[in-house]
Amino acid sequence: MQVNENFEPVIVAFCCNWCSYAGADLSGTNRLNYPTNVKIIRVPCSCRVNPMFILRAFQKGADGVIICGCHPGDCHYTSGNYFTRRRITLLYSMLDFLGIERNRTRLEWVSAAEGAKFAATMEQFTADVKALGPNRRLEDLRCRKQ
Amino acid sequence: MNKNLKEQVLRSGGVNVLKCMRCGKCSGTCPSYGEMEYHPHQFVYMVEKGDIETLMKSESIYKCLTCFACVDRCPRGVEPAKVVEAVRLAAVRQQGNNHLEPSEIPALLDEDLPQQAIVTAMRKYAK
Amino acid sequence: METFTYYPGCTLRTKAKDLDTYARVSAEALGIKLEEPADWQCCGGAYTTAKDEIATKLSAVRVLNSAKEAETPLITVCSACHNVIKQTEYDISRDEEMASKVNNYLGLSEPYTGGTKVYHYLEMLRDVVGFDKLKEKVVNPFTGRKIAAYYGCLLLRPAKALAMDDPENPTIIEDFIRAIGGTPVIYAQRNECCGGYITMEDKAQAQKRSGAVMGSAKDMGAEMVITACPLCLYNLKKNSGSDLPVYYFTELLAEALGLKEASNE
Amino acid sequence: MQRIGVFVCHCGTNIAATVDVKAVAEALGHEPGVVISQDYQYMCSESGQELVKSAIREQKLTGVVICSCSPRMHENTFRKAAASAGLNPYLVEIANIREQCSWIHKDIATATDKAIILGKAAVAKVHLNTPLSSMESPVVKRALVIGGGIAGIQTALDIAEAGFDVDIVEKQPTIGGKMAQIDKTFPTLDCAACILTPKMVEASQNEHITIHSFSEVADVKGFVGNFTVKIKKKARYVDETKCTGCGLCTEKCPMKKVPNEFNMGLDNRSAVYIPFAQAVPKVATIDPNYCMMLRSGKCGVCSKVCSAGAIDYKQQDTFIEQKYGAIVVATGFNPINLDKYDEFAYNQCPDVVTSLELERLMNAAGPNGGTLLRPSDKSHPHTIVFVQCVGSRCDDEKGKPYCSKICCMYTAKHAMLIREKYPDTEVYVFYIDVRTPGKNFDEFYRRAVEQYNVHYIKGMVGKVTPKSDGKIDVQASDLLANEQLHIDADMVVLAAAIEPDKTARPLATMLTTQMDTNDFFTEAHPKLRPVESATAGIFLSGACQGPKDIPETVAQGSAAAAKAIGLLCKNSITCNPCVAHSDELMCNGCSSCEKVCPYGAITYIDKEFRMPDRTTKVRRVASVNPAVCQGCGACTVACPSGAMDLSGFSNSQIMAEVDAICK
Repeated sequence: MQVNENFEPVIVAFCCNWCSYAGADLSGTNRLNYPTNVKIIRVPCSCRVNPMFILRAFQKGADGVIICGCHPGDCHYTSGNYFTRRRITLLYSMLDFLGIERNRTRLEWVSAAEGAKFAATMEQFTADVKALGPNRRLEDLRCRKQ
Repeated sequence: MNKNLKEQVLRSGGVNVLKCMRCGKCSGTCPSYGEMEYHPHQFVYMVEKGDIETLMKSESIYKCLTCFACVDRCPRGVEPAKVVEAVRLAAVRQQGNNHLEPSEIPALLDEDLPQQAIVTAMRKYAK
Repeated sequence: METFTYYPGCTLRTKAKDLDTYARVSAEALGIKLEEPADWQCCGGAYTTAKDEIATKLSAVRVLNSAKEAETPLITVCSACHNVIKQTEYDISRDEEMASKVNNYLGLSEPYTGGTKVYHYLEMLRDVVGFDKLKEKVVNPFTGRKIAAYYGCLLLRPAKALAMDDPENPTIIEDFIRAIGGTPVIYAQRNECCGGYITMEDKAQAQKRSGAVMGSAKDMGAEMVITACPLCLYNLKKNSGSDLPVYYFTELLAEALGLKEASNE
Repeated sequence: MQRIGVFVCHCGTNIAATVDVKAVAEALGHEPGVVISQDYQYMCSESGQELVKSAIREQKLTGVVICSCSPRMHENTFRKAAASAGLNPYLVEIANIREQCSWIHKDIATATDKAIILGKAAVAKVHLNTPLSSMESPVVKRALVIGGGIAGIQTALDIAEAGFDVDIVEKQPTIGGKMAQIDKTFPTLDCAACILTPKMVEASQNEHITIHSFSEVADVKGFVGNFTVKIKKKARYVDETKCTGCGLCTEKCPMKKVPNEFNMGLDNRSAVYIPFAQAVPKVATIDPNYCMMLRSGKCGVCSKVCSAGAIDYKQQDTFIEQKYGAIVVATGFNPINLDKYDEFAYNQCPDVVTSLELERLMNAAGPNGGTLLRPSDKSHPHTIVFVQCVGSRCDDEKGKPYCSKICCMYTAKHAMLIREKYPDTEVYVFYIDVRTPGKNFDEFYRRAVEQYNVHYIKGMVGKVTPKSDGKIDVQASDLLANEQLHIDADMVVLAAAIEPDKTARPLATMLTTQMDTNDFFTEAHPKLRPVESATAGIFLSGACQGPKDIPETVAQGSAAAAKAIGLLCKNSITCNPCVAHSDELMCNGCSSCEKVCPYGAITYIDKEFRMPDRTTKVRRVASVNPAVCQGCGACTVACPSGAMDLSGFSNSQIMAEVDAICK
């Protein structure tokens, strides 16, 4: 597979307020570099992420979407991340059914203490999405900004 | 310190010697302690330091019974017996360094000795 | 009748015929069919834990594979074989690198990556026959006899791979002793190495270790010691300097089941 | 028409060094609705805030975007500033261009681009922000303390001191916990009972304190300031109000062979029992597992001898329900089970004991009346070996990964007490490290070595072999002498690791508080909020949060009380306004949202709706209790009809951010 070196993917990261957003802050505090492609949207809990948001991001031209939540058992709201896990599993089935690469969507558990993991995860995910190339199948060309 | 040797021993032993907290329980439980010049905890520490040639030259490597008492009782999961074995292998794999030659065996036999003892010895002391 | 692939190992064919013979007659009486594969080889006696030792593990993988092909569990009675085979099974089912190297050597029709259930004869008595069932079949109970179980190192450790019993407080042989009507003697050295491994290298050490084991058993009032390992038996008898008799557990089993005389005819 | 102000902070050079702040302000100034876009050196400073405030007033702003550090840092600061200038605080959005931009990137051009996109997303979101107002929720002026050990007692006494009612729930028949079992305390060697029992009495006599002994928390509902707790009072077959604690029943009870848990099973008690002489409440309890009357209906001796008529064989478990404003968890610890470590022969030899068992063996109220005798043959031990770190500091498969913290000190105490009382007894302590970071702690340990001649040996015991003559062979390594020792001991004492009580995990689930992998409760912040859990209104006291000695436990107990008092002092508390709400016209009453709500905040009501044809129709629709909702948003995704939405993080707001980022 050919990787376009100049391709800079657009990556949307949904981070829960209690663990992963704090983990992202921590990687900043520790000055751990990760690609600028990643832009974070803060949500109270990973279970706030409606699969619709993910599809919307792809429609609008995102090349990758990553959802980060607290580790299983550590959810601030007790069970939110379990819902997320099930919903994303279902979303994968739907993406498979539609023929969309499931590797463009990822779910990761990052705690507030895992700044290094957050940075490493974003680094890896950006590299993976880069290898996949631009998202063409789901992008709605009418949405593309000229 | 021989870095290659250390790397070889760590790779072949598959042990993370850095997990050791220096409690000495391996040496406290070792049934061969009295026969060894270097004791299980020293094997772990000396491999960590990279001082492996000293261990390879010592008779201690042939005194370990591989009974795994240190492996099962180590609080940190260090597995010292595997370190000893890795060092021993590093020694017997050197050219002409077999600790036991087949020609020596007949002299060591007695009528009841199970051949299990012979195959075990060959496996442990020779390449 | 449950069928097992039976791996006797080298020593059971020669110096430890008792261990083998009594195991076979007893199994038959207990409704267990032991089928020996045609082309087994010696397991090597000691498991090499080194990650870069592949050739020494092949014969164990071969026998594991023949049990897999026969679609039966694998059973061993010699502690050393058991230890080697269980450790091999443990590692090959977890260590992909080892599995791929082993299979490159062996070139089996289908690669072996673990899956054979490995039993020690004692585990078969416990988990398949059941000690309660065994007790019912005993005709010559060892009533009042104080019997010390000697596990040694091979039956129990490394506990992760062997997974037979609690390595520090095992009960399987004691339960066996109770099933054949005897009284088990608990002594702390029962799970310490007898030094048999080193008997060719350092007789003095083997004497010291076996002496400690037998001394501890006698000290706690044992009349006899039983074991599953030919090397332990040899070492405890020959090197310990103790007058306590040492037997294979299968010999007591056959005697309890009333099969000992018959099998010696 | 929106009038939005954008304020870009330099944060000294923290942001400005990697992000061209002027370019960011310039770019965001062209966004729709933005009427003012400024940058400033320190936006969070007094003058920076003034800049925001005056802009709100002069420009009549309807929304504010601050491009600065993480909202976790200063969101509140800017919300307050906005509120003081007359703008609803929830019309402020933060774009995190420090932690999530300037600090992680090095290239100015790309970092500036990213900062602009983050700013645009915040502007897009603030367009859709709505003014939110916090609800006030009343605070029930009563606290619950779960666990009646020294931690719980201290917390309860301090809360009561402030004049608030407080209930202690203790699962054992008496309060006192582990400290009641301890003989002497380090480093002062004062008698534990002498300092604990007065506190127990004080707790029982305090008019503000109610003790529910032999009780358990069965259910917890509600939220900070307004918890509803169901307490199960287990049947003790004795009427607490009638029993005088005379103890006649325990004397006459014919069933005397019950292992006495207070003495760690080292002696026996009767089936009807009072755990120890100073028990609070001093009330008998019948053990249904051993009582012959309860098991077979034959006996009834205790009932006959009780002049108060307190025995009630028909007693049942009862439940009480009570409302609390604050809950303090003080569930404490237990030594671990030692089955996995039988190389030390704990299961094989009665003379191998745990440290807590040794406390009882040495205690005047213990099985031997305070004379240290071997459990096996009641003989006086002449050689005692202590083994440290049994099950502590292990890798995860072997035991507990943490240091149990108290063992070094109590072992020094035991060693010293034994040498003091029985100078003919040799004491060996095998240690890996001696950890004594505490006031007068190292001095104490040195005294054991120098003054009492306790043999401290660096090394670990590897094998303990009981022998037929009653001696115990202890095989160990002496690392400094580089030799393997064999000690002919009479007793071996194991410093077993401590672990949180088994009741802690189900309790954490009920309380929706977090625990670490070792089942210790997690504090809200490891340094700055050590006695609060992350769940508002739940506080932590004592060893349930991590291993602690008595002084630390008491300090934390008082700290937890102070936090609880701080909450109980308030008449009401402000709730988070970012909660879910349902559009009744879209709701089809399917119950999907109710099923996923972890707080039970959603109920269904039958509501009358006017239909287009002027008829009315009663429909079942979801209704969110904003005081109970914590704002996780699980329901918003579960809702199939899109009726459920979350204030502050609405579907349209998040989509607007997505759009802004993807453009």
